Amino acid sequence: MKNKSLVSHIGIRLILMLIILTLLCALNPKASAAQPIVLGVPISRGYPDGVDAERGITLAVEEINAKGGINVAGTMRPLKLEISDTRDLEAGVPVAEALLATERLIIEKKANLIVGVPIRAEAALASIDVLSKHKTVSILSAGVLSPAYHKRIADNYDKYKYCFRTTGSVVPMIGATLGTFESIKAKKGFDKAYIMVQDVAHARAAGNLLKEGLEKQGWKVIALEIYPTGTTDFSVGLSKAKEAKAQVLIPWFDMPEVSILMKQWFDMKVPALPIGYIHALQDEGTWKATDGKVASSVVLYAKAGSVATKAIPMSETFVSGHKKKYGIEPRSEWTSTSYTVVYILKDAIERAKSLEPDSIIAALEKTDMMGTYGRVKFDPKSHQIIENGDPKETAVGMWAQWIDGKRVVVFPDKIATKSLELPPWMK
Amino acid sequence: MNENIVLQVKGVNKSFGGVKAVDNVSFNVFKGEILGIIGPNGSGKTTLVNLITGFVKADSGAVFSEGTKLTGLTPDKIAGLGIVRTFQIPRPYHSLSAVKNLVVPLYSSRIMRTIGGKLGDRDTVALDILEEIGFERDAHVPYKLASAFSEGYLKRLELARCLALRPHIIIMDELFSGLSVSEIAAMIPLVERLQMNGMTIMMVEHRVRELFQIAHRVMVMNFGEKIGEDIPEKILESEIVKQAYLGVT
Amino acid sequence: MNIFIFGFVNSVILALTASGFALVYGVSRLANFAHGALYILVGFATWLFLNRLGINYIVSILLSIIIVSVIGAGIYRLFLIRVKGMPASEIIASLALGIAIMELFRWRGFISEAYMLPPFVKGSVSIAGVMIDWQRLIIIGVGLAMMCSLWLFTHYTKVGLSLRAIAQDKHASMMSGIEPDRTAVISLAIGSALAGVAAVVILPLGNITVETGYMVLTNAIAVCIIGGLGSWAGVFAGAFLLGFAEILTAAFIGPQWQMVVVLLFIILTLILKPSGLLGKQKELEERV
Amino acid sequence: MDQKIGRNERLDRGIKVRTEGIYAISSWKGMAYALLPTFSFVLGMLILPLIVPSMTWQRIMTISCIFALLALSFDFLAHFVGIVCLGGAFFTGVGGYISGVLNSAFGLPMVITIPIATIAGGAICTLFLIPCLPIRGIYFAIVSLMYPILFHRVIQALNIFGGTDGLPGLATFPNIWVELYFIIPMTLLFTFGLRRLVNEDFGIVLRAIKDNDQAVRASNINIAWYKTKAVFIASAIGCFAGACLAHLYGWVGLSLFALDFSIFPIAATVVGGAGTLVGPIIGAFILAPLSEMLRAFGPLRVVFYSLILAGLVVYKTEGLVPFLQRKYHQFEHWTEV
Repeated sequence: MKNKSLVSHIGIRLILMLIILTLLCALNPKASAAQPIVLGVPISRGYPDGVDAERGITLAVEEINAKGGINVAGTMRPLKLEISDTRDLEAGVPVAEALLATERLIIEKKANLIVGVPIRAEAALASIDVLSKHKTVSILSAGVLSPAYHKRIADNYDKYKYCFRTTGSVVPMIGATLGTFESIKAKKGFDKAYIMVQDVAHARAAGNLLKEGLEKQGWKVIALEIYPTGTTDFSVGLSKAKEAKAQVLIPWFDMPEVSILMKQWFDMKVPALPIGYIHALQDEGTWKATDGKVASSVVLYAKAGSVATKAIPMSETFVSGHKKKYGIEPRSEWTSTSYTVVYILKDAIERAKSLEPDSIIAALEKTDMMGTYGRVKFDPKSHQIIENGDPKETAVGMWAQWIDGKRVVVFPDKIATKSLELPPWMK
Repeated sequence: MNENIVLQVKGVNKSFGGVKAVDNVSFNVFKGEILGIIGPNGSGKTTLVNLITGFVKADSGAVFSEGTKLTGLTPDKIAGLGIVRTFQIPRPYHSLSAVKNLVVPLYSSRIMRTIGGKLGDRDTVALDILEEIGFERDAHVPYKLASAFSEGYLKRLELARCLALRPHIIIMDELFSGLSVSEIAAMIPLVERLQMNGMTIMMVEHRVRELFQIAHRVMVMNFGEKIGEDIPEKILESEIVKQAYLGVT
Repeated sequence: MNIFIFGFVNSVILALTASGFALVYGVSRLANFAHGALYILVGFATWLFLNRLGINYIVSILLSIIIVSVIGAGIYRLFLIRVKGMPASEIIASLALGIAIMELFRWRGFISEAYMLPPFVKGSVSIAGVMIDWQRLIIIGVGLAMMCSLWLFTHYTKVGLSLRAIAQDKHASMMSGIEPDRTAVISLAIGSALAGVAAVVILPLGNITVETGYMVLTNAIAVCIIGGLGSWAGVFAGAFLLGFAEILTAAFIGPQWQMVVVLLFIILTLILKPSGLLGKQKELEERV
Repeated sequence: MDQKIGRNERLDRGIKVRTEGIYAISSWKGMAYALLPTFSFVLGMLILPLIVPSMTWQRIMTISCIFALLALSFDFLAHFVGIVCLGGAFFTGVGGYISGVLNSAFGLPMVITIPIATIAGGAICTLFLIPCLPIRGIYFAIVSLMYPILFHRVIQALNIFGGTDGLPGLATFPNIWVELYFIIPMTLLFTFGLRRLVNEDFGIVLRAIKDNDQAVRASNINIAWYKTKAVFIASAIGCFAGACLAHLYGWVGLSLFALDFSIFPIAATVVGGAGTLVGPIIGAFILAPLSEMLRAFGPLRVVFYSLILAGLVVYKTEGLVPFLQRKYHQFEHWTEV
């Protein structure tokens, strides 16, 4: 019998230790009240997109604090960063976790402003209610491309006016994308397209919009295939595209497994140019990792800036700053959007001359400044960033093509540094 | 089918992958008699009991009780018709006390249907049955957990579980095995009292001497076949039984 | 035509990933729900050896397979041995361990797409008009070789037979000198090594993500249940049935239904024929 | 040299009240002794929201209640009916979606959607789980683990109920106090309801089925029907938790089928003490705040409570409540031998 009691003693001590731990943490000391402006960042730190956003924000905050912080009605106040992990991108995690993280930032850490906001659409949509309930101004700067976000703000403006979005939405993105396809059709004479989207709300919306838009332009859309998140085999779709002699393959994925699609495309030598929103291929290291199998694929960035281009001066200072601090070029577009969002807040706070939500909202609605992805202006009704093709007028997306190891901007023409190239087996 | 045949088994057989456990067995059981079933180990006695009470599906043949066909029914439906059995190895509910062990059969639809829910407090009825079976009624014994009882008490609990269903046929699967002589001596009057109140009893036994004291008729099985069915005295002398049991040629 | 080829490849992949789980659960009746975690453990270990320590590819593969089989044996020796009899606690303990390992990788930051393993041989060849890359042909080769050697192992070697003996009747096999814990440790070690081999061959196709771990576990369970426990032919049949079902739904009904089919098959098999296609599971049905 | 040899002797507190059967408590002391543990547990649960420092801790309290309800339904099935159901997520998902859809599509108020979601959810979950009730072994556990993933994929593929975006903007509780003092009493109600049920005749039959289902079958009781009723009770509690969660955050989506809802309750049950029904509640109220505090470490949180779960299951500790019960009912003193 001796061994049994010993064993349960270990277990019991383990549990008693748990309880002491609980009591200890419950009385953690109040956050020290100082003068800094607290910037809350609820982001999914376990995912590449979250890490990008975090890097962009930290870089911007350091640069601003280096120059003395933000001038709020005369007094220079430094920015204090509070980051908490929402885990919202992980499949097996309930959204309640993400909302709890956001709420804790506001209540416990006394965050004046929220930046970044959960990346997954369903978590972000749910957090609108939480943020508005606490009357905290928030600017979404990573992920969440689904049109539902700003529609909800527009529908009941006075309840949800606290939320802004700078990542863009699928609808205008498709508008810009269709322009690109028009110029491809004109230059290369392609007319058969094969669309492959991920089974996620914004991707499905993008797929349908693309299909309509392309058919209006006279393209023949062979198929619109929807792949569940985590698919590891695209052979059927690719062979269908090959048989139907599609010249353009339009993938719309933001899951890491899409690299399988690119590898299979390269191995099966499918004579079609992959051009679409392939989030996983935006990483600088993709070329080395897939040892060149992504050659000549064209990747859409929701916002420009992560790849330096002369047409937008701020993108060059941003990319060099990022390279100096982290040793690599910015990965995805969420680094550049999150970097700029801190500057947008700085500009708004300085114009509003106070941290009071309503005056910041008024200032934000009148924002008009140059960011890393072009000119930043908000639509006063839906608090959505205005975007189309010209960096001088509005925010702008960016197409970068993988050409011998480097990402090169190819569209829109105003910021292109090189013209479009075709894969070797397609010439 | 004269009226006092309570259970009829016609040409039942069952084989487990090549081994013929029960081989074309037929017999009748009359109302109010004690029918003994004996036979060496592995002669298919327990399988026969399992067949009758529906725990095992028969390959062919049929079992009837007062016109209703039992083969094919689930064990709980057959118990609902009043044909109950005890298990060779007692199966009490270890985590429950003796009284609570009896609450389960008293909660069955048969009891609800025949006597209705107004049974008063099921515990008092359980205590009555336990007393009838020989558990002292004082505050201690009926409330001990079933896991704390000796083999004798467990066998009595099995019997009590059958009685709680107000059955008219009880099949006892080796009730006496594993009991001391004194416990068997105490058990025999119990069985006789049940038979006196009109209960039909089938007893599968190895303890032939004790069985022959109370059995009206005895059936002998060997290798799944029925090799004899007669009053105890005749069975003792018959050659086939000796040959089957003692292997004397 | 290409549906047949890619269906075949998909089935061999399923068979390979399930073989480790089938050996451990099917043969020696030990539920090792940490199978998915061991699969990606090998992937990340190989990546670390290759990129961080710069060891050459083949050596790093062997090293990580050895490590994972030691970990597999360790899981049994330290954890599962205490809950051997109770199937429910076995599942909960091994599932919890698997999740702990996988989430540990996520915490250490193994999350972006940069984690990929280079394929053994580059380039592709065209068979009957369908371009198929060498890596997939290697998978088919390794897969078939693996299944045959496992079949021979469990049927003709001493250790293999003792594995099956323990599963069928523990006490009888203990009588004939087979020590249950030792065989269980061996079976878990070999099972994990199988998961390792499968990982090293299949992962170069795509990249290593934590989600693949959960996916591999679901597929392995599906193959073992549908194919039936305890028989290698069952695992093979289950893998091919599922492999082609997935490809056919992707081709004709639509790729988004691909995942649903796998799970639907599990539930249908359990309802219609619990012991699976070729399983010899008798005690599943009621028996006194 | 007479070295004192002694041993630690454990004696029952000498109060008659402790025997298993019928007993009469005459003295106040005896009555207080018997009722103190239950009374302090109920009072503690009701007062806790008042003494908790900030609103987030109250919000964590409601989340712990949700997990406590799921742990309760797991413990009831596992310990009293002998069915290991790893489908916590299945209940929260179905319950959450029903109340979410009713509220957003038909605009029914919360007071109606939660009861409907509990009953209808319970019925649907039972309907899905009935086919694998008669099978022995771990198949029930595997199927209940697979169902949430299946529902997740089906809803995603059909793009119904708002697909991957889910249904935002549901009715929420007026304020935090209504939330707390609706869910905590309901949790207590379910806990003591189940404790009462388990000692009722119906509960006795369930426990008998767990002990020896063949014997129960031989006493004219249709096991399948009782198991179905037991699974219905457990899924109804789980669906109630799901419905409350949906209205807590005013949002319903695919992540209600998350694996956390299946694994966390089991960890809470094991920490709190399997088989005591009150244990899982206490276990949930320990683990939920703890895992919330480790939020800063990100995924390490999940590693933390999965290792706790694996460790406690493997070392077969009896859990907190049985330990406390033993300490409460016995005292040890050193005696010379």
